Amino acid sequence: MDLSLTEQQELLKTTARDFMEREASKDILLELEETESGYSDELWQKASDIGWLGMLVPEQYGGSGSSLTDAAVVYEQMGAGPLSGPFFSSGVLGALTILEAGTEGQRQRYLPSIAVGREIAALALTEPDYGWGPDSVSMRAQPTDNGYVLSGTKLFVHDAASATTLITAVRARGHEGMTLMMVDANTPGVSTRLLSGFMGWVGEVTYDSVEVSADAVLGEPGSAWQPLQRAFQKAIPILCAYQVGGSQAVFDMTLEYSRTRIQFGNPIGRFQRVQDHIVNIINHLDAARWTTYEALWKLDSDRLTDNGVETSIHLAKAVTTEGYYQACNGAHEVHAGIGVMKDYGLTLHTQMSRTLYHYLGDPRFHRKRMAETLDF
Amino acid sequence: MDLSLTEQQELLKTTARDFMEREASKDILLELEETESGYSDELWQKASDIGWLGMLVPEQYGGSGSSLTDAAVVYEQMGAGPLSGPFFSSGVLGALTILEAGTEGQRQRYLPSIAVGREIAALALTEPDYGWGPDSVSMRAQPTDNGYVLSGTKLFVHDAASATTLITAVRARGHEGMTLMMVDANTPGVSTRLLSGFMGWVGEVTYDSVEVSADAVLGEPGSAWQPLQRAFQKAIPILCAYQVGGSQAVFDMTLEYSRTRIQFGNPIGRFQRVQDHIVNIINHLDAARWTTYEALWKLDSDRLTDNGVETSIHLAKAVTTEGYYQACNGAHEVHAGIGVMKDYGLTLHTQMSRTLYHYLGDPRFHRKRMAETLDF
Amino acid sequence: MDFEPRYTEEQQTFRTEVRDWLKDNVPDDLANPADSADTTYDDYLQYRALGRDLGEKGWLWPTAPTEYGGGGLTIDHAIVLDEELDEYSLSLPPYYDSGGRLGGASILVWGDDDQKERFLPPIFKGEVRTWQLLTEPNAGSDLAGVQISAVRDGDDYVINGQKIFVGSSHGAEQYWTITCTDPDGDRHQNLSWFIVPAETPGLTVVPMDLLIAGGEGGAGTGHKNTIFFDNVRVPASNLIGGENNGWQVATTHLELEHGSGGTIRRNRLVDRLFDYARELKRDGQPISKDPEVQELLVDVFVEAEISRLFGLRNYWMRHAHQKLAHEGPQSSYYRKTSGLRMGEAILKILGPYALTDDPKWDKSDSHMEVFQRSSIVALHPGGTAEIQKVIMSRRLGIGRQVREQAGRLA
Amino acid sequence: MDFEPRYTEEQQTFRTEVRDWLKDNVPDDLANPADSADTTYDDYLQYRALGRDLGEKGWLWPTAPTEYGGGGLTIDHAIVLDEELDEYSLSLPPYYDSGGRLGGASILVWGDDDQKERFLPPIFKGEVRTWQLLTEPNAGSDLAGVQISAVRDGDDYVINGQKIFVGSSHGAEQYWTITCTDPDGDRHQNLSWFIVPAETPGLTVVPMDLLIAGGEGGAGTGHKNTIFFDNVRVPASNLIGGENNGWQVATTHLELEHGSGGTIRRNRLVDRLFDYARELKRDGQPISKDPEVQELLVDVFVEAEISRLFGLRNYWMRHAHQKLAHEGPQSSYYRKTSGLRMGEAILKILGPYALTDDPKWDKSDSHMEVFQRSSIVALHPGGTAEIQKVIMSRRLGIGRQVREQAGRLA
Repeated sequence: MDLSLTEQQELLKTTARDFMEREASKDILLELEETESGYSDELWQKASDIGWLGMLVPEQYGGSGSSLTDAAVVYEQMGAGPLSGPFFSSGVLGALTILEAGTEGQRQRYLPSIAVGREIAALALTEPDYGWGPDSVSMRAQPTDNGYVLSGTKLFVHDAASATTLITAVRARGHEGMTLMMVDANTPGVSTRLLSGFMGWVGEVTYDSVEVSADAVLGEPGSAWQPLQRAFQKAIPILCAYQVGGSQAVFDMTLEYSRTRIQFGNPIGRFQRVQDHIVNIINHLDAARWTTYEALWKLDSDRLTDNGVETSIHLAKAVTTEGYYQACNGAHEVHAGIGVMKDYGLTLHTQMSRTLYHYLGDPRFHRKRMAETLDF
Repeated sequence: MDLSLTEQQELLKTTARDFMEREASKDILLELEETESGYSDELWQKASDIGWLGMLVPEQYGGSGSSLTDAAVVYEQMGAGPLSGPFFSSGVLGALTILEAGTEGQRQRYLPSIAVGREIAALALTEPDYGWGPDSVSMRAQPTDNGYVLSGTKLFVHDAASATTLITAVRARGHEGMTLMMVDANTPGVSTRLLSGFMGWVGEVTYDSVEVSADAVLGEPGSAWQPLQRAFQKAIPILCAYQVGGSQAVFDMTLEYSRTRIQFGNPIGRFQRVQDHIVNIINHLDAARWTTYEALWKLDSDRLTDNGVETSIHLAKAVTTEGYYQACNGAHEVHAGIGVMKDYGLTLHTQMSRTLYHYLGDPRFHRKRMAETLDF
Repeated sequence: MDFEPRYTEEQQTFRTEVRDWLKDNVPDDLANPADSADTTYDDYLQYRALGRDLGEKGWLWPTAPTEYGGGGLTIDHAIVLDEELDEYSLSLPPYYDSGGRLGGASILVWGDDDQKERFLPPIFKGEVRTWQLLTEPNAGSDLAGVQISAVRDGDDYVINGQKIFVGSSHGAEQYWTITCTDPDGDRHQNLSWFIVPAETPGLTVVPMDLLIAGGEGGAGTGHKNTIFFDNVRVPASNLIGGENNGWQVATTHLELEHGSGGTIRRNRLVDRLFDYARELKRDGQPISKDPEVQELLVDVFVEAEISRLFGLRNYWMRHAHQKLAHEGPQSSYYRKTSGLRMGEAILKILGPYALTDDPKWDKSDSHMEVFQRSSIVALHPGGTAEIQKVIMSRRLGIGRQVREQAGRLA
Repeated sequence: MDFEPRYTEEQQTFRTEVRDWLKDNVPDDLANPADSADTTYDDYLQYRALGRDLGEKGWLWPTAPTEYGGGGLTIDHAIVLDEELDEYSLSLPPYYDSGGRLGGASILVWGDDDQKERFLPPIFKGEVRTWQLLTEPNAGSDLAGVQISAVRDGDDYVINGQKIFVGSSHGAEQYWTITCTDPDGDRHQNLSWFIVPAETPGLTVVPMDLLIAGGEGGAGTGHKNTIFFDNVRVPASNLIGGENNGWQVATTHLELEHGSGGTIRRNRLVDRLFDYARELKRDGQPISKDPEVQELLVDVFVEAEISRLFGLRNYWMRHAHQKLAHEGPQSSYYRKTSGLRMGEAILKILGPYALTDDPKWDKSDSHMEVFQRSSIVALHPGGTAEIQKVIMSRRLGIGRQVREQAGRLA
């Protein structure tokens, strides 16, 4: 038993933290919040240069083939920002989906570009009848002589606006299962639109008789659901780590505020009610951290056949998502007025915790899956 | 709008409070806790003498025909004890069931005796497959030449051991609906047994080929469900008032303890964490009080046809039951060690809050009913 | 007990009069956006005009004394007005005027005769809009720690410092503010309240960039502002309640702010949510048919009912002159914290639809998205949720033999 | 990271040895009732004998130093012992001996050489059972406020006063107790710890009538007692850690009591609950098939997993000599409060079956009914849930620049 990070992971962590401090300070993130994509070309390039987009891409496709835990250590630091931009969408979910579902040729076609940030993939799965289960996809692909025609709407697609390739989930006629299509974002008939509201960089994609060739199908038509689930299994704990990092940052800023804010002649952290909020935050944070890293450990130690790994992943997702949400709420209770001032920085996390709340399944979704894996 | 009690109700309240102080002090209740019935003959007689068992019995059957709110005012004081014994079972639920479901002859036969405490009725409805819905009753009554034969088990029957008459819910052959049978507790084949555990005066009743005559049927065979629901509607808010009284007593003792218990050189109530528990208790208490009295007001002002009355009753039951339970938990947190010493008196409430938790439907049951009445 | 208002024939006649008047006088095109910061200046002017018209009839502050421009009406008439205005989603006043609501009531208790005559009629007739200025960067929960200084100079006081979280959009005509008149004085013995005309030289109003300004519904609050005082000179006759007596005045102000006013309204957002849940489909059927969603909807309903009953009780207690103790802050605390839980429930119920006000997809006229933000922001104004518990604890006498008394109301 | 113990070949050999020994030495008929107060005296004697046998092999306190009668084994060996004993639902020691667990560890840090030689071997070999005596009627959460007095008289101390919530059933051979040796001294500077032999004249043990005695599982605690001290004379050589230095000693004692020890065990009650839910029928089908019950079962599972991971982390941190801060009291706090929530969930899941231990109807060997009571009682021993938050706050440095350090462990 050893719950510490390896030396290599400690190094990754320090490097990531330094990068964040230097390139993605609060002021930069507040500026990026106003952009359509959530990143600047400069930032994207620098992050690509240090290999953040290729961590989960195997070496033969130009990445570094790191373990999931390695990647999680980095994403935890990114979440502390919280760093916006399609890092997770492309470098984790996109890469893993292509890796799991694509043919060798498709891997070679897409992964090297994704690993260096030249192409950006985003998964367009959810629709107005929103959900993450096997029945959530109903958009149809109509076969033509040399390909397919896609029509329909994808809703609440993360990083839709910055993607160069939209991995689009459809029902291809003649195939019962789900099909994934690699759709170039510039294809005529594809249009993306950012959704306004208390969420960041989530969009609508409409497909108006979009023609794609037959080789746009990722893997085989009708058979994408299983590989996509494998990609989800690996991607989810990394998203969890991102939320752990966010919760840690929220904890840190709240702890610091409890020491420096004086009311009634005392640092407010001397008041038990304030303490209780912070105690709740760290309980959420630590629960999120250890459920996440246990799931990562199970995945990295190849316990994929173990039924427990699925439960662990659902557990981690439910706990971290709830935890980040509640950590932000608790932080707002402690900060009161100053916490809702945008330039303070807390609301970056508050919005991010909401943005990610339903992504890849909300806590209720994963709790229901747990009821299945626990075999009640 | 007037949310105060009438003068008459204030008088009822004072009288009830005085009676409780005089006849059902904590020491007496601690003794009664060890008995099979929860009451002494002397106490029962005195309570009968001041009319507590006949409040809901109309004057023509020897009662006082009080309003439900009047009765609730008294039951609130009883709950403050908490006074044990089959008062509610017989004087409220039993009396109302006979009133709603019985023939004129049956009313005349039973209500006068119940009103003066000479007979004690208890409702034997729930079975090992526990529930309070229309499908919960499966025990069968087999018709004979001049009556029925009953066989089966009723479980978690409140005040079964003290009842002289068990109002037994059965399925009579040939009738799809539910039938209620007035079964004398001394009938051969009837046996009652107290269940041990963290509950008070809840028992098992077994019917071993029990023969009853045809006129044991309360009202008409197969048609008891609707009148029983009407009885429930009226009885539930009174049970709620009893729980409000219990919550009030728990609040009072906890508040007092917060003033007199000194730790770290201060009354413990000066610590915010202790305050928060007490604030939670009074929030539960006040929520319970006002949902209960609004339901009573709707019932007493003949809003029975109003759909809102049902919602109100379910709301009150869910809120008061949860409230009493949480009030006790909060009180235990404040009292720590002394609270679990039996002679202190808090555990009388803790056990009662558990005993009543599922009675006439637990909070989940009533929340589900609300989803129906609110027409989602 | 009687949980409903009962109306006399005279009151029903009054209702008809009100209804007819509102029909004629409430502009048809008056927008009422979910986020009050979206109210345009034109609409604001219409709201102000409506307020003045109501004020002229004595309906703006119906129970305030007629001698100071109020309506002098009974509480039952006020309920009728409230109910009828609610049909238009309006309240009294129909625009943010917290200094009017709380300042007016405080001046009624603490002002001298001259001050009542000078300041109350413009407030009660809707001629001036008054903002309250309480919070400072270093004085939030700890209001008694305000540092903005007011120094006597001849017949004037000179005020310097800063107030934050003030007011709304489109300005006001005067400010109602608490200051420190004796920096070395004992706590609670060194504060004073002033009415400050907005056109006084030395005042600078700067909008704040917040997650959202509003909270807790009611009259639209627009955005919030920082107000800087740079040698702002105010006549001493504008000091209300006497020098260094400001904490006494504050108890009246805060008593009302902390929820003791009560309300007979229910939360309209609940109905909007129920409608949304009946409309939005998942797996092809309305989400309201999903038993788990129903559980969440019932949770929301239960808490909204408790909130309603606390508000109703306080409304009755105040108007029946019952002695208030913990009830005001209890209602405020419950509304704030159940609002936060309701926000979470809505997020679970509606999924990401709760987070967007995209006109194509959102079916709630932005109300859900706004509530996701406002339920956070609403935790703090008028005393944080924690402060409400502090006051409740004192009023209940938790840990102390003597219960603190509620603030004095007129 | 590695979340599982890894065993060397040597350790696996040790496991075989332990397994064989336990098979031969754990009596077949040893009862392990849900409520430990139901343990008979005969069974108690068997538990004591097993303890002595384990002690002889150095397995009772496996990581304690051999020079004082401990096993001198590595943590990995201790894990093996723990896992194998768990198969018999046993722990180390197999009977309640809180003064041994905490007192022994404290004496190891604070005792002088002579005291270590006198007191530790009997503890570590299982020859004596030691109860801890901390709480008094006026000193619960505020342990530093104990009033029982110990007055120096020649070579002895004379102790007078009362301790409550002590020990278990069937007595003990010695007591480990904190006293006040300077009533006028400064707080935290006036306390002293003693080992008091149980046969000393002047001691009276009276059982307490409680909702239930136990809590938090672990070795059976039996009933609790009040112990009266009437001029109890103890040699000064039994004073551990020096006169008036008792608060320092207490920090070691309390550090362990507050959960810093960690555990690699999971909560068996969860499995019992799941089994019960799969067995109990409602409307003709197992209640575990009801989606709402499933939600509640998942709630229980999630919290049990978090508890398990906190215990595992602390176990690792302690044995890997990581610097502990908030982790001990966090684990304790979480276990206590999630226990209370778990009790509520069970009540909802099982209905009234959760409340009865009636042998005909209860299918959990009383475990559910016992837990309904013990989850309340478990909130308080070893520091209430509130006290855990007090310590967490200090260790995290909430509201203070300097973080309080954890107590010193050997």
